[in-house]
Amino acid sequence: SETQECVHYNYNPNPAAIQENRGNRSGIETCAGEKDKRRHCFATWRNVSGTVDIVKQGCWLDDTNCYDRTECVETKESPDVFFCCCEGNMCNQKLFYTPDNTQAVQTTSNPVTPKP
Amino acid sequence: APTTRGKKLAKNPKPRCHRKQLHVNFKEMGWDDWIIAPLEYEAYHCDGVCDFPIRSHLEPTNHAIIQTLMNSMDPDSTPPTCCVPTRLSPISILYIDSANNVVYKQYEDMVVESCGCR
Amino acid sequence: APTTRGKKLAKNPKPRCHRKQLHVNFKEMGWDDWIIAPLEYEAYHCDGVCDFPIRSHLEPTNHAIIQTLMNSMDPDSTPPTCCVPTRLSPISILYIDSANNVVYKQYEDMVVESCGCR
Amino acid sequence: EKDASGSTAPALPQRQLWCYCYHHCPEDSTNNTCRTDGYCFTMVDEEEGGVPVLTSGCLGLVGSEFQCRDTGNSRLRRSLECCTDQDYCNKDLHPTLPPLKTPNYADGNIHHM
Repeated sequence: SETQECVHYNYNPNPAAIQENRGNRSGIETCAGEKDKRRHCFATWRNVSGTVDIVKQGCWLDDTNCYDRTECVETKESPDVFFCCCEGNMCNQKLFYTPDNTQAVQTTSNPVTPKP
Repeated sequence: APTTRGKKLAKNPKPRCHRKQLHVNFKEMGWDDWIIAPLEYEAYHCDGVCDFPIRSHLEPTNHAIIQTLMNSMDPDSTPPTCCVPTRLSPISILYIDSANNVVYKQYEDMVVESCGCR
Repeated sequence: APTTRGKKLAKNPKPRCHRKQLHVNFKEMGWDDWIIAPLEYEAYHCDGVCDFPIRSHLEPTNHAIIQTLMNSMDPDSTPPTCCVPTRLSPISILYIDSANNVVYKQYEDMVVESCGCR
Repeated sequence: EKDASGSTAPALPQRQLWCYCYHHCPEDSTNNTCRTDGYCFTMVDEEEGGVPVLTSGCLGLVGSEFQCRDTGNSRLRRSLECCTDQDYCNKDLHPTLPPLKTPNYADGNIHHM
């Protein structure tokens, strides 16, 4: 499915940025890219003692690792920084964490917290 | 009658300038300590001979045409032109910078889209 | 202690990517029947190896840098990048066209101004 | 490079930096110097014969993340260091060759003839 738009989020704790009203920004990003290229959405987050802090969400350029993924799923086992990418408008709204060796898929509108 | 130079008749074993696969694995390069994604991608590369006449899809410059002609006149004094990328495209990379920030960047000219003789 | 690599110490006989002379003689090419002037000019060409690290004056693309790194990891699987013209300039040519008119034209990309690894 | 991160990307060196250059300097270089929008470097590498050789010069900003990090898996031993804090900063760089990689004997069974 064609990707034109993605959730956009950029966590920016920098005090100066907050002052200049460039703190955390969220919205919808329209994906640009060359015509014969596929486009994707991505999300990246950290797990800080059990709670999930989204760091960035947005558009991602043509990448075979993201082909035909309708859901945004991180499959690596406990990475320092979680990452997922997918295809389809706003597919980076819901995030999933399903380490390779487990089958369970937990979905939530907020980023998933790894199963205890 | 002149033979049409089909693939099997070609005296020149090396194929003409074209795009070939080049799989880049950042993990094998030891860069998975700073690159979050992607850990691998298809970059392609260009390989093959540039002989006379240089076909239009290889987009030769005037200089490349002149050099190819001179190479065909005297290969010892003038080298052939070289098969190189003529069009490239960017990829997205997410990485951790020296201040431990997560940074998204579009890196230009990372994937070969087409090759030519220059 | 490591030796500082002077020319005579260099084991690598082939010099690195640089611009070399290439004198073009239209008369020898048999073109003096249509080209009035110039009958010869200095076109230069690029020659030499592109090895790691690719210096800034060779203006490598990101792809060229990645390919060079992969070549240094496994020269058999990945070829080195190639030394090719990165900047070219035009020359003026006066010639007689098929209708026997004298024509002045600026031919683009006829002289190599600088070389790089691509 | 389009940096659409919006996060505080590290200060990129914008000015032109002078570097000390030894071996394969630009053709228009004067008294072993070169200039770049990126980084100075010094590298020690081991040629085919095993003799360590020192070279230095200028690296452009494009691709400096890749070249300055280098890869630890090159076939020939080498060590490259970059700097950008001041002109000619690569004069103070003294990289040393990494230790020889001991070949790993994958085949654990020792065959007694």
